[in-house]
Order: sequence, then structure tokens, then C-alpha cells
Amino acid sequence: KMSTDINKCFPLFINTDAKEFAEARAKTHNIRLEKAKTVQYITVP
Amino acid sequence: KMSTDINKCFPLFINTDAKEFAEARAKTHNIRLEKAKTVQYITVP
Amino acid sequence: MVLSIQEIVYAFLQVYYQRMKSNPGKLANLYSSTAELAHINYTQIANKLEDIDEIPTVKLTGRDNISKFFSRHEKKVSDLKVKIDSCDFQTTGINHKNILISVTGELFWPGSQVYQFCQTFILNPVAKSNDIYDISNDIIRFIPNTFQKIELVVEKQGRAPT
Amino acid sequence: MVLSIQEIVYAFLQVYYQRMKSNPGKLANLYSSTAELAHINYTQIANKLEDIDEIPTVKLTGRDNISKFFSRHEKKVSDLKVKIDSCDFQTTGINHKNILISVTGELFWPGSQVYQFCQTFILNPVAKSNDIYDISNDIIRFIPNTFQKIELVVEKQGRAPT
Repeated sequence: KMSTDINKCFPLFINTDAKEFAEARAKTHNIRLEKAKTVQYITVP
Repeated sequence: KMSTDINKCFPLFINTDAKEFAEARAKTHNIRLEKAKTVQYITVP
Repeated sequence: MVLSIQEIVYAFLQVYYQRMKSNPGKLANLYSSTAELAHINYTQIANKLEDIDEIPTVKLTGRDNISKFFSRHEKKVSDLKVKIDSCDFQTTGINHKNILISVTGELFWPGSQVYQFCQTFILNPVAKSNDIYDISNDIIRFIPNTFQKIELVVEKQGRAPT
Repeated sequence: MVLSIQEIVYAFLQVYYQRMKSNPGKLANLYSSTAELAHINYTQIANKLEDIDEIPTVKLTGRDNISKFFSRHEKKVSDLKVKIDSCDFQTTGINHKNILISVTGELFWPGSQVYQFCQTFILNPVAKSNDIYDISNDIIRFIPNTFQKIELVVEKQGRAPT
């Protein structure tokens, strides 16, 4: 039976679980830290 | 006259400009790098 | 003059976000009388902008309530600075007369962090013969930062370490 | 049995995302015959998952086209792993019979990065007397990473440094 507040049902994992998700996020974390060292250029008129 | 592809109109700055946005993002960037050193705990059954 | 859906959507975005700055008290005029809205909970962010990772939202129904809400938080609404990054739209409803809009972007206030958000609107034509639309639905949702590492805690061991 | 809107939404989310895994060929059965869809462009991501920061989307109209699309990309669809973080919903349309749903979450494939997304659905009741709904609209949009520093480049000086 679901909770009366739908947001208490989250995070909801589909076709995965917390363990697998945590592993994927750890890999992403390192990619992001590398990315954080780079620069995005915005062209202004 | 707008572009035929609406997504060419973005980024669209409202009540700000690229310069002010870049300054706000630089501040956020440092907050995020600090945050990246911390850990989020997910409880599993 | 007949406007394309894309032109209506682009014009709407400019009117909506510009009015937040220029005339937040009249922002509610863009909504239908029975509109539903899930918007920034300005009350909760008023005094602790730097302490929060994700901005909470508040739910309202009806133009009158929406009007009171925007008027009450006029300063915070008009101080809002927005960068719109993308906009997708589709037709919906009977005869595809309504317009579904999905916007993503980043917003901030003077001195605050930058928050990522996605916002969904539905526009309904007011009359058959022209290009006037009301907002019937408006949902804003903030995207949590995902910069933290994740560690799993097994439930039976009790609480997460502090 | 009369279900609350919240129960319908929660059941819908489970059916929708579970069917992506278990039976992507039948996912299109959840859509109305004239549905509009903006979905993951599986063709573009097929061979370069690690190279992209943001996943592109493709636009389709009609259940038949949607069916062909999901069947063509059956492997990528069924391999998809999803973490739903939030769900907001409102009623919309004539007599507020339709349901607008805004979902945020993260998704990944085996070995891929994790991508943040927001997805918007509109559900329409199929018949007056029961709780069967079709999807009339489905927009998925990926949230770009904002981890980079920003530098401004004045247009007249030419291109950004490489």
C-alpha cells in the first residue's frame, strides 16, 4: 500500500537498486570532477 | 524576429545578463566543489 | 495575424518571465480562474537562501489565490533572475487546442546560489477566434544537486553516521 | 473501486517504467492514437554514451510511429535503469479529467554515466466510467551538467579560444 504522500515513495528504483545506482553515480562523480576543471565559454554581444 | 528553431533563442536571460549570471555561477561553483567532498547516505533495506 | 505555436510559446515565455520582474502583482492575470499552480515557496526561502540545496514548492488553486500569493511575495518574485536553457512544446487536449510547455533553466536572486529548475505549463485558448491564452497549469520543480558521493546504509544498522 | 489521482499517478509510473524493461515492444500501447512524444534519441547515443554530456531527443506523433520507435530500439529501452526522485501532478483539461505529471530523476545504462532528466506526461481517461488512461503527451528533457566554470567571450573578438 502506497503512502498517503506520493513523495515518500521516492527514490523509486526501476530495473536497478540503490547499490547499482551508487556505483554508477561514483563513476559519474569522477567524470564530473574532471569536468569541473574545464571552462564553458558564453559569447556575449 | 525569432529564429525558426526556438532552441536557437536560448540561453534567454530575463532580469539578468550573461555577465551577472557568470558571476553567480562562479560563486555556486565553489559551493558545489565543497559539496562534492561530502557524502549522501542512502538507506537500503 | 496567425501565429505559429512556436511563436505563441516564445511570446508567452517572454511575457511570463518579464512580468515577474516588472509587475508581479499582475502576474496572476495570466492564469485561468481555476488554474493549478505549484510554485516557489518564497516563505521558506526568504531568510535562508544559502542554507538550502533544493527550493521547496507550494501548491495553490484558482486565480485569486495565485494573485494573493504573488502580491505577498512581490519583492522576491521581482528580484528573481532567470536563464532559460531549453523549451519543448506539444499540442494537447480536445482538438489539440491547448499547448503543453516544458522549460528548463537556472535561476538565482541577488547574492544567492544558482538553482536548476524545470517548469511545466499548459496554456488554454480563451476564445476561438484569436491568439489569447490562459495558463491552466504551472508546475515548477527544482533539480537537486548531485555532487555528493553516495554511501549505502543498511537499515538494520540504524541511522547514518553523523 | 475508485482510485485517487495520486494512486493513478503512482500506478502509472510503475507500469510505464517497468514496461520499458519487461516489454518495450508493448510500451506504445500506453499511448493514445494521436499522442505526441519527445523521447531519448537512442540512435544518437547508441555508440557514444561516454562522449556526451546531454542526451538528444527525437520527436514523434501517433501510436504507430511510437510503436515502431520503441521496437527499433528495444535493447536500449529495456537496458535503461531509472531512479525516480520526485513526482508532481495536477488535473487539467475539460472538467479537470486529464492528469498532468511532472517527474524528475536520474537514468543510466550498464556502464554509462548517470544523467538527470525531467519528464512530463499528460494522461487522458479512455472511457467515462473507469480508471483507464492513455498517454496523450510525453516530453523528456535532460538536464545539462553545470559543473564547468563560465567565461565570457566578446563576440567581436571572434571565436572562443580552443
